Amino acid sequence: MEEIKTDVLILGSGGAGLFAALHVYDNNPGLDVILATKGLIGKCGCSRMVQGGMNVVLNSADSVDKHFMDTIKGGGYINDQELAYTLVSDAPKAVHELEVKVGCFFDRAENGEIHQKAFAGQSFDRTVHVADLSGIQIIARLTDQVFRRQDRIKVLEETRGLDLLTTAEGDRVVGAVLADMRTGELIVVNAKVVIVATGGASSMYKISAPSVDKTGDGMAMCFRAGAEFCDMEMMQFHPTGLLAGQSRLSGSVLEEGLRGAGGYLINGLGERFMERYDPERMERSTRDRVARAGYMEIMAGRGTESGGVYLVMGHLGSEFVEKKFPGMCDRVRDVGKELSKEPVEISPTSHFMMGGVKIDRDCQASLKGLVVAGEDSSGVHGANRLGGNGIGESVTFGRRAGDTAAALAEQELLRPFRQEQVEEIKQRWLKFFKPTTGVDIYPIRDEIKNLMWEKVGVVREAKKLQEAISRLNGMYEEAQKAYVTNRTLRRFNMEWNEIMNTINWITVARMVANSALLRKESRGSHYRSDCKTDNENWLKNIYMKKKGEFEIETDIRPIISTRFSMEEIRKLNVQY
Amino acid sequence: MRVNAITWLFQRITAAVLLVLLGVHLWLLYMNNTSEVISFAEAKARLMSAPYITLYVLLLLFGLFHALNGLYTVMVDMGIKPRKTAIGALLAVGLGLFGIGLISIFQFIM
Amino acid sequence: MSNREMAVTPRFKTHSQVWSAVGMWAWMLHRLTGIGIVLYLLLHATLMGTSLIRGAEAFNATLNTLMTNPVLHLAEIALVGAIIYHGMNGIRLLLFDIGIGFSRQKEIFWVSMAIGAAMWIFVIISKLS
Amino acid sequence: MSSQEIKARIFRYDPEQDVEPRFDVYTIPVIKNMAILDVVFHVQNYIDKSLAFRCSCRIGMCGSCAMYINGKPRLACRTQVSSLGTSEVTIMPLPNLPIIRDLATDMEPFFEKWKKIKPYYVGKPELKDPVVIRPDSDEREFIDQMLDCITCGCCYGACSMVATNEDYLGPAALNRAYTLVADKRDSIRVERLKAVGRSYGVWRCHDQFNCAEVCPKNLVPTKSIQQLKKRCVMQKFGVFK
Ligand SMILES: Cc1cc2nc3c(=O)[nH]c(=O)nc-3n(C[C@H](O)[C@H](O)[C@H](O)COP(=O)(O)OP(=O)(O)OC[C@H]3O[C@@H](n4cnc5c(N)ncnc54)[C@H](O)[C@@H]3O)c2cc1C
Ligand code: HEM
Ligand code: SF4
Ligand code: F3S
Ligand code: FES
Repeated sequence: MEEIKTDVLILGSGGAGLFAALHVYDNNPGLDVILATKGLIGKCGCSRMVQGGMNVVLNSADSVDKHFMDTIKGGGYINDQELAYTLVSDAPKAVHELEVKVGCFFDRAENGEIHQKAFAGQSFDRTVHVADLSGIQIIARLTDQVFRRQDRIKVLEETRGLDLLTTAEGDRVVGAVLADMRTGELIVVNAKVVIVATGGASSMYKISAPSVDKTGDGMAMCFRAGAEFCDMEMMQFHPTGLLAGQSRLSGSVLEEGLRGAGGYLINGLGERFMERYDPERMERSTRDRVARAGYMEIMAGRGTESGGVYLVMGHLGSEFVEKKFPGMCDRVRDVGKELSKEPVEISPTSHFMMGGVKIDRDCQASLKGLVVAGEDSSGVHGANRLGGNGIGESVTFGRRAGDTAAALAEQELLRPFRQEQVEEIKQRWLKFFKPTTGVDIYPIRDEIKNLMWEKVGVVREAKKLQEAISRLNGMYEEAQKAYVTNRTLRRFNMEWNEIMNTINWITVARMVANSALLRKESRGSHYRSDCKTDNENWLKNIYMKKKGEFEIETDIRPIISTRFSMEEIRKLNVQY
Repeated sequence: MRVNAITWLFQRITAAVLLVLLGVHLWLLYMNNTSEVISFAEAKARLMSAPYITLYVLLLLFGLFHALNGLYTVMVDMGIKPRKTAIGALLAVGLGLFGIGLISIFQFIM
Repeated sequence: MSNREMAVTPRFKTHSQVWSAVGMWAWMLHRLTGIGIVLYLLLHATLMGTSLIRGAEAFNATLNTLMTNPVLHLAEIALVGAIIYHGMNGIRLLLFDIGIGFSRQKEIFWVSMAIGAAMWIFVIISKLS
Repeated sequence: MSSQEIKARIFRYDPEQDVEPRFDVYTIPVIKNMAILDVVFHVQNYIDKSLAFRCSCRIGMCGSCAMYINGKPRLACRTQVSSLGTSEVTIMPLPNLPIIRDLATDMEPFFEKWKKIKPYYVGKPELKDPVVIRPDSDEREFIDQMLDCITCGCCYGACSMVATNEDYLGPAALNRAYTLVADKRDSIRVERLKAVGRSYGVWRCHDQFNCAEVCPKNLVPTKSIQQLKKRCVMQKFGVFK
C-alpha cells in the first residue's frame, strides 16, 4: 500500500475543496497539498452544476445585515448566527477574488457593473451569475488556477476517501485512507490537516438533484471518526425538479430564477396553487414552502398523471425565456418539451443538506486536525437554505478552510497514524471482494432511495420515521453482506464503488431519520404532519455523534443567537 | 521552426494569387485554344510577350511554394519526426523544379 | 503516483472518425485533390522539362502522344475537376481565414460546390464539343 | 425489432487482460426519456456489473460522460435514445484517448494539452476591482459564448488532426486559449499566444469543423482558432501587443 506524507489533505473538488487548495497555497506556497477527488477534477460535485448563481451584497443600497436577516429568516431562525454572518460578510470578498484573481467573468448589467438578479426569499436582487449555468465558469476557472499551482497541489483524480485516520485517543485526525478507483489500490495519506469537502448526501432520495458522486462519503467518514453533527433532519427539497420518468435526468433542477422571473406553478387542474400556501409571495416564496405545496398538491391527487405539477413560463414571452435561460430551455428540450412555450412537468427533488458536521467560523470541526467546509458542514443555513447561498457557502467557507488549514499546518507536527487502524479500514472496504456469493447491492440501493422518499421525505410523521429507522438498520446489516460479482477486478469497479456508496448513504440516512424523529415540530424544510411549529421549545439544534460502534448519541441545545435574539424570534412567531 | 505564422500566411496569399493565375491559365488553355493539340509554335507564340512570361514565372513560383508547403503541412499533420530532412528534401525538389521550369520557359523565348 | 503512471504507459485508443459531417468530407477532398494536383504538377514539370530541353520536336511529339490519348483526356477532365474543387473549397477556406462564414459553413460549402459543378460541366461540354 | 427494446453494442476492453477489444450486445427495455446514460447504467446495474464508464452530473454540465455513440462523440447523458432514430446503438469510448477500461477513457492527454496553453487567468496587477464592461460594448468580443466549454473532450475525439498528430493541442485547449488571449484583463496574453503559435498549435487546424459539429454546447472552436491564427500573424508583424 502506498503511503504519502503531506501537510494538507483535501477531499473533494467542489467550490469548497478547490478554493481551499488555492488558499492553502496562497497563504504558504511551501505547503504540500493533496487534493483527492472522487471524479475528475473540476467535473464532479454540485458546484459545477450550480445554475442560478450566488448571493452577494455588492450594491450600496443593499446591506450585509439585510442579507443576514434574509438568510436566517429563510433558515427558520435556527441557523448558527455566527456562521450565517460569516457567510454574508465574506461573500463579497469571495466574489471579488473570483473576478479579480481567479478570472471569472460574471454577467454584466447595462451600466457595465456585475449584474444581480432576483432569487426567491430575498429582500434585494443580489444574485450574481453567468447566464443560467454559473457553476461551470466558477469551477472551471478555479480548476485552472489549481493547475497553475500544480507544483505544490498534487491532484489525485478518481481517488475517493474511504475513512479518516485518528489518534488512539480519538480526538485528532491524522490523515485518511483513500482508494484509487482506477487501479483499485488503497493509499494511506498521513496529513497534518484534513479538509473534508465532499458535499453531502442528498442523492439518497428517489428523486434527487445532485451529481452521482455525492453519496455522503465525507459525512459518513466524519461520523465514523467521531465528529459532531448538527441539524441532520434538515433536508432541502427543490420545488422544481424536472420529471423524466425513470430516466436519470429525473430530478435535475430547473433553476430558481425561473420562478424569480415570474414563472407560474399550476397543478393538474390548472390552478395556481401557491395561492393556497403563500398568497403574498406566491411562486417567489422560499423553497421549503413551494416544495411542500407542490408535494401536497400531488399527494392530494391534484397532480399530473405521472405525479408532478407544471411549471409555466410561456406567458413571459418565448424570446425572453430563451434568452435568459438558455441552459434550462436546452435541458427541457432533452425531454421533448419547449420550456418557453408549454407547461413542463416538475416535482420536488431532494437537493441539499443543511445539516452536517458542526464547525466554527474557521471551519474547525470537533476533532483536531479536521476542517470541514461546504455542504458537509452545518449551521450556515439553519432549517432551509436560500437559493444562491449554497455556492456562496461553498466558496466563502472553502477560502476559510484553506486559511485555517495553512495556519494549522504551520503550527502542527505530523503525527503518526496507527497501522492497526489502517488494517481495520482496509478490511472494512476490501472484504466485499472475498465472498463468492452474497447480497446484490443494487436492489438495496434502490430501496434506500424509495424508503427515504416515502418515509423521510418532504412531509414526515413519527410512525413512518420509526419504520424508516428500523429498516435502515436492517439494510445496514444486509449491505455488509454485499459482494462484488467480479472478485478479481479491482480496477474501475463500479459495483464496489456502489457498495461503499450504499453503506455511506445508510450511515447518513440514519442520522437524518433519527434527527427528524427527534424534532417534534415543523420548521423550514422539516415538516411534520403530526406536529406544528413550536417557537417556545424548539429554537434549538439537534447534535449527534457516534456512540460505540454504530449507535448515535444525541444532544439538543439552544440555538446560537448572538445577533438576533430568541425573544425577537419568538415575537415573530412564524409558523411553517 | 518559428516561421509557422509566415508560411501559413503565404499559403493563403499564394492560394489567392493562384486562384487568379490558374483561372487565367485554364481559360487560355480551354477557351483561347483553337487546335486539338498544342504545338510548340503555338505555345511559343503565346509565351513571347512579357505579360505571359510574368504570368508563368509567377505561376511557377507561387504554385511551387503552395504545393510544397502544402505537402509539408500534410507531413507535419501526420506527425513526421525528422522535420529538417523533410524541409531539405522539399526545398531541393522545389529548387529543382523551379530550375527546370525556368529553363522550359526560357526554351520558348529563345 | 499511480494516477500518473497510468497516463504514461501507452494504451489502446480508438481513432473512430466522424463521417457524417460536411466539414470532414470537405477537408478530406481538399487534401486529396491538393496532393493529387501536386503529383500532377511534378509529372507535368518533369515531362515538359525533359522534352523541352530536347527541343521543339521532342516537345511536339510528347504533346501529340499525350493529347490524343483518350484515357488521358478523361484524366484531364478529372484533373480540371480536382482543381476546380480545390479552388472553390479553397475560397471557402480563405473566407474562414478572414473570419467570415463560421455559422454558415455548410451552406457555403454547398454553394461553392454548386458553382464549381457548373464550371466543371461547362469545361466538360466545351471540351467535348 | 419492437420499439420497446433496443439493442446496445457496447465496446468492452480491459487493457490489462484483453489483447483485443470486443463488443458485447445487450437488449435493453426502453423507458420514457431514455438517454444513452440510462442504457449504460441499466447494463451496469442489472446485466453486467463489470462494465466501466464515467458520469457525474447526468445533465450535461460536467462533461464526464462523453462517448462515441453511433458514429459521433456525444454526451451520453444528453443523447436521447429516441433522437438516434434507430433501435441499434453502438457505444464506444471517446476516440483519441487512452482507455482505462471499457468506456472510461483517460483524459490526461487532453488536460496535459489544456495546461500547455496556460489556461489560467493572470490578472493585470493594476486591476484591483471587477472591471466595468457594458454588455453592448465589443470589449468581450464573443469570448463569453466560448467560455461555456465543459471540457468534455467531444471535439478532441472528433478532430482528425488530433487522431493523426499526437501533439496537436486540439480544439478545446485552443478555444480556451482564445478566451484568455482576447480577454483584455489578462496580463500574459503574448506569452500564451506564443504557446499556441508553435507547430503543434493552431496551425494544425484545417477547418474541419468536426469540433463544432459535435460540441454539445454548440461552440465553434474553429472560429476561436481562426482568431488565434490571425493574432499570431499580427504578433509576427508586431501589431498585437
Ligand atoms: C443542480 C444543482 C443546482 C444548484 N444551484 C445552486 C445555485 O444556483 N445557487 C447556489 O447557491 N447553490 C446551488 N446549488 C447548491 C450548491 O451546488 C452546493 O451547495 C455547493 O456546490 C456545495 O459545494 P461543495 O464544495 O460543498 O460540494 P460539491 O461541489 O458538491 O463537491 C463535492 C466534491 O466532493 C467529491 N467527493 C465526494 N465523495 C468523495 C470522496 N469519498 N472522496 C473524495 N472526494 C469526494 C465530489 O466528487 C465533489 O468533487 C445547486 C446544487 C445542485 C445539485
Ligand atoms: C485554385 C487555386 C487554389 C486555391 C484557392 C488553393 C487554396 C488552398 C488553401 C486555402 C489551402 C490551405 C488548406 C489548409 O491549410 O487547410 C490549400 C492547401 C493545399 N493546396 Fe491549394 N489552392 C489552390 C491551388 C493549388 C494547386 C494548383 C495545388 C497543387 C499544385 C495545390 C496544392 C495544395 C496542397 C498540397 C495543399 C495542402 C493540403 C492540405 O493542407 O490539406 N493547391 N490550398
Ligand atoms: S469545446 Fe465543446 S466539445 Fe470541446 S470540450 Fe468544450 S464543450 Fe466539449
Ligand atoms: S475538428 Fe479539428 S481541424 Fe480544426 S476545425 Fe475543429 S480543430
Ligand atoms: S454526466 Fe455530466 S455531462 Fe454527462
